[in-house]
Amino acid sequence: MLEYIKNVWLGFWTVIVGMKITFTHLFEKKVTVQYPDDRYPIPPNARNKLHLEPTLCNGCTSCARICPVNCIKVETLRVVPDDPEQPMIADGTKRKLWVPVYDIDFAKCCFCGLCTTVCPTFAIKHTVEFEYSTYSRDDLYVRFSDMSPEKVAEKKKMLEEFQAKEKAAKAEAARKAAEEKSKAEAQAKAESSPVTESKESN
Amino acid sequence: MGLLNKLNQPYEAGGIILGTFEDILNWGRARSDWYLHFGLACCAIEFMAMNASHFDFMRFGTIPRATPRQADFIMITGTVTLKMAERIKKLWEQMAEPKYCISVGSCANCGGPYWEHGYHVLKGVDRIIPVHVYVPGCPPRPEAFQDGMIKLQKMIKEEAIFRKRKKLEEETKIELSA
Amino acid sequence: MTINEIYEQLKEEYGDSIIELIENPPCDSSIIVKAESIFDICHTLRDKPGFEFDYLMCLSGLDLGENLSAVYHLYSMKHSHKVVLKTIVPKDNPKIPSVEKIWRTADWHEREAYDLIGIIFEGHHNLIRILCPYDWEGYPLRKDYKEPEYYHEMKVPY
Amino acid sequence: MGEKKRIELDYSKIESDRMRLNVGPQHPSTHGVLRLEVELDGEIVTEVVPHIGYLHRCFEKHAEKMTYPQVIPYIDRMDYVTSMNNELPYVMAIEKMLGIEVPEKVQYIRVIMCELNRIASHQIAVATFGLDAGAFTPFLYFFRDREYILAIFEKASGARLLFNYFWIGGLAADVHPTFKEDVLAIVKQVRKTNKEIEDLLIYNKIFIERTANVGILPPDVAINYACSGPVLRGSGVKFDLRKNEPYSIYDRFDFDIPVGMGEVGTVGDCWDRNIVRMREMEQSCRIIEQAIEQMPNEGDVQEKLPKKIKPPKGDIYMRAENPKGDLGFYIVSNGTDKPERVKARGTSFVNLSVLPEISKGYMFADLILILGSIDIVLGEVDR
Amino acid sequence: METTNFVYNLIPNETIAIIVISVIPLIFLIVYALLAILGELKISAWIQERLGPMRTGPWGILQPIAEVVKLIQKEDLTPDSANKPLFNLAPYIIFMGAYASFAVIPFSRYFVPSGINIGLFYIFAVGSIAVIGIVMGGWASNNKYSLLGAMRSVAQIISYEIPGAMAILSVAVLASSLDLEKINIAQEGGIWNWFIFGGQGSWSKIWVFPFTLVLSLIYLVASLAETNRTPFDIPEGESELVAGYHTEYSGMKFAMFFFAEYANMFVVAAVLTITFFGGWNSPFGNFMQGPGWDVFWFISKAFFFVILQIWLRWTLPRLRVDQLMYVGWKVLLPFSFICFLFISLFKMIN
Repeated sequence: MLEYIKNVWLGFWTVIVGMKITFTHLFEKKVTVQYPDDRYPIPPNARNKLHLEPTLCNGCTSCARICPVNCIKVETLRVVPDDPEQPMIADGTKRKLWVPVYDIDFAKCCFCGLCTTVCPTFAIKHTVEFEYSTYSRDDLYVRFSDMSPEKVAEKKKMLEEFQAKEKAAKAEAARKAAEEKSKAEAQAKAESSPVTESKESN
Repeated sequence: MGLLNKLNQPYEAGGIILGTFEDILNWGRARSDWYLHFGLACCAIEFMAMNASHFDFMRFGTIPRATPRQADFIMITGTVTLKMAERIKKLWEQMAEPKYCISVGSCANCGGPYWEHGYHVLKGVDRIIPVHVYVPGCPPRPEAFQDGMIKLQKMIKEEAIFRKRKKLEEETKIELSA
Repeated sequence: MTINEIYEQLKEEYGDSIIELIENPPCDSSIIVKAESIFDICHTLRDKPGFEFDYLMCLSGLDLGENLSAVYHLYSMKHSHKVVLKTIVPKDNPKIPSVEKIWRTADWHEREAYDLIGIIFEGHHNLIRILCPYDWEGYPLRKDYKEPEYYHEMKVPY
Repeated sequence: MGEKKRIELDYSKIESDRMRLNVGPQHPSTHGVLRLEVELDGEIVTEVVPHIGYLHRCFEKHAEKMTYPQVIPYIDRMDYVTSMNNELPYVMAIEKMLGIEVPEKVQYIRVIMCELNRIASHQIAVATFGLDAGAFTPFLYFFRDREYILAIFEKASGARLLFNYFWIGGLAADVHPTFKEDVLAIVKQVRKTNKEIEDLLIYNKIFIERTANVGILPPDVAINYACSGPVLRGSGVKFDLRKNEPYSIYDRFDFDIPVGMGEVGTVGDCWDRNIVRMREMEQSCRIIEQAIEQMPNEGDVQEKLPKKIKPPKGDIYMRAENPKGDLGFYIVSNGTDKPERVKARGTSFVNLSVLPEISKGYMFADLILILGSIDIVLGEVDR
Repeated sequence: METTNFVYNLIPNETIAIIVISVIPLIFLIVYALLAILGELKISAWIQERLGPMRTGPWGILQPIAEVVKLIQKEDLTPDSANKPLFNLAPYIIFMGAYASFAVIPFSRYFVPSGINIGLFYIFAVGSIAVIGIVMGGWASNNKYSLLGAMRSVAQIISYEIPGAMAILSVAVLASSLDLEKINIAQEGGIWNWFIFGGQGSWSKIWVFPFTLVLSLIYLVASLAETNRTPFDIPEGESELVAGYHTEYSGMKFAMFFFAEYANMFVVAAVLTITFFGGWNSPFGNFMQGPGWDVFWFISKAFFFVILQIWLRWTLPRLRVDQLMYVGWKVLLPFSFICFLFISLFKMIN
């Protein structure tokens, strides 16, 4: 019986205690941040939308390789040595590669931050931007490259020409080398035997 | 059938009154969105945080409902697996019109980090149900959820309810473009 | 008790069933045992005074290419010592006696190993798939696994 | 209010209509996407069959395809409530295989982060447990505090939930300059809120009636099922990896292991499991305070590592005390930069397997509470 | 019977007058329900250090209106497997039960919709109609959760009606009447004449105070159970039963349930006000007493109790089904009997 009365009293009393606590909270300062009008402070190193500075990117593709989800697509073109433009990267080094395609699919990205740590030129960075929800998934596929298609075509053509030229030069060189070799071999044959041994050692 | 379906008959002329009426109806639907929270994975934790005091999702007039019948939009937060997909479809069919869907997070958008080797992950919830707003992030910040919500409200507000009015608009568009 | 002592004692009791002790610091040392006698060995390990491995930390299935393997990580709450047991079975006949009756926790671990690797635990009371749907085909964690094109009319690859 | 005893019925003698109820996979209180097939006799649960796998995201398959550092983001996504704690055993395992000693400062930051995350995780656990009991307000008080903890994580690592902060051989970035003050402020706030919640929820008579003497888990059953963490300690077993098998630098701190004592009911009931979490938050606060005091200000946060991390051939099992119990990683290395196999021993996976055992004979409403008291995260159950 | 309704004096035609009289509570009910929904949203938010609806009108005050506009447009689903006539009828029956109670609630001494002399009895009788609606809805939905919710709800409402009725009965003993107007009139003349302090009479009534206080608490608890609110919201306990008996309802039919819940809250608050807290009487004797003030005092007192219900809801966890029965039968009932006994004794001695 005593237990019963005690239980009833406890039931009643703890309810009163709880109500007292909630009542005090009724008048406390509210912590809500009214989002579109006010904003919660976001630290500068926050990992939200990625941003690529195309003028800084040297096309090393280490970001695409480290990405665990393979959401970065990078294509590069070699800069032809006799290109009249001879571009520079914004930090002053000479550009060795054009970056005609640099796409990030934000629908896939897992915002782990690995790509930003491997970038040698700090071209890719996480920004504090997070308001980019869309009505269509295609809008989440962002193209960062600053090269126009015409320019890409031009550079491609230039590279092809250069490569063809190079190939021709190489073929020429190879032919010459082969010729020389065969000449040397012929000479060696004429001088006879120890050549085979050296080949084996190689 | 609700009142909406009755109003769906073609009207002889869509005047100002009808337009205002439509605006009021749209306002109601945009401002009072009850949601069915479909918490699946990591994003659901951020969703809970977004419901909590600091961000307070209820400011937008959203009330959580446990049953799909009473919900206006479904918020898919997390990885949809193949085992789960059929249930989502079922829930979507159980919801009463008009209904909307917000897909939150990389996983719900397209499989996210699991798109490549995830043999058991559905690559995007839009393969089974229509999605109206995509919220990117893995997981998105709580504010990003609310940004998605604002976008959905904007979409609802601009919706044309009456078929006639829609037609009229299309005609005017054609005229304008011509 | 160190793993060497456990190995010696087990060797004394079971002889041929205990194949070898692999020591490979800094990695874990492990005892390789024959699959058929794993139940008896585990039973001894749990109940014999001095061993008293009452806590099965982990049971993992492995695909070794040619063979499949199950790895048992045991721990004793009383003596705070550990031991790692390994069994190897051929891929075309992957049968290992279940230890579910010794440690109840093995129930789900074994179901998982069956589900993902395809090891069949004999004597398990309910060896069905646990993570994948019940009508799933194939064992996903095998190295030669190919993911299906369609599942219930839903496209699987991206 | 009366003593609630486990209802013993001889089912062989009673013939009544059993109802099969399907709870989940989308049910407001299954803590995710768990499906329970429940057989009810009136309101009394006669059988529970958990069906899991609704969040099977193929973690182990992904781990085989990734290099060692790339696995860490996926480990975050396993138990997404306690990402920091998840990363710790994995990086420790790789470091042990490579034979790396991480700098002193890193050790301290790791401990502080883990303990903060433990608090955050327990807050969610207690909050959702209260929510299952129908109390919504404590839930939001906890989430308000959790927000302050997440703010620290965000300042340090850049992310709020999935951090990718512990790297092999160190940390992703150094902590911000005001780290120590922020953490101490949080410790204060956590203690204040815990006091309040104890009055509002934990010692509320209705809550005690709901949770005491419900879902009793005897210690021997707990060990046989390999339960760990608060589930094991709630049954009165004094076992904590941080004390029994100290890893990292936990042997330098002075703290207690709270265990369930059956203060309001029987040892091992839901209330005990819950109060263990509440008291562990206090112990975490103590560890954090000591760690902040001892932490060196200067120092590197990243050890020099080869460009490609290639642990030697072999396998290793490393476990650490997660908020939910001991989380283990069994890593098999084949000498290349990609692991041969990473098997995670999900804490929740193991703890959940005990549910059918302890929920028979209780009411349907109790089943929800028992599930809540085990505190599972489906991301870890299904991986 | 002498008519006390000002509408009859205003409108000579009796038919029109009756219609007006019946419509006034309906309008009041709708306005009140909108306010109560807003109150629920806002108070819950403030308790939890949030702000609640903020973006619909200034400070979100238009939120309930938006909700009504939305609910009207919502598709009205009837599940295929449901029993259609019962399924469609249930919400109206529940709403009817709540609305019918308003017939006897005396808002002011000049406005009692229907002055019958067994008002208290009528409220209890009509209030039970809701049970039928709940069972109908729960059963007809053909959903296990709905059925479980409905079953629980019936058990709960029936068991809590007894202590509630006992509490009210003691007031009937004190007032020697079941007529709500007479009960109100018996409490005239300041706060010390309210029934919680024993009604009009000499200072010896102070002996009654502990018992009336306990009885008023018992009625409050019982009313919480009758309106299915926390800690007794087991029929719709979200964590167990999804949404209880109205799981399958959508659109306007669900709105009916919603309205009925809030209307019921007002009815029980009104009964509590009338029986224990002086009804339309001002707490300061003749100060601020009069026909206009009557409405003010009555509604503000009733609102206080509605807010108390909301406040309780956001503080407490919910009970389990067997504990609920325990509280009803083994705590409230004996206590109400003891108090009733003492009050009857007191009345006899006096």
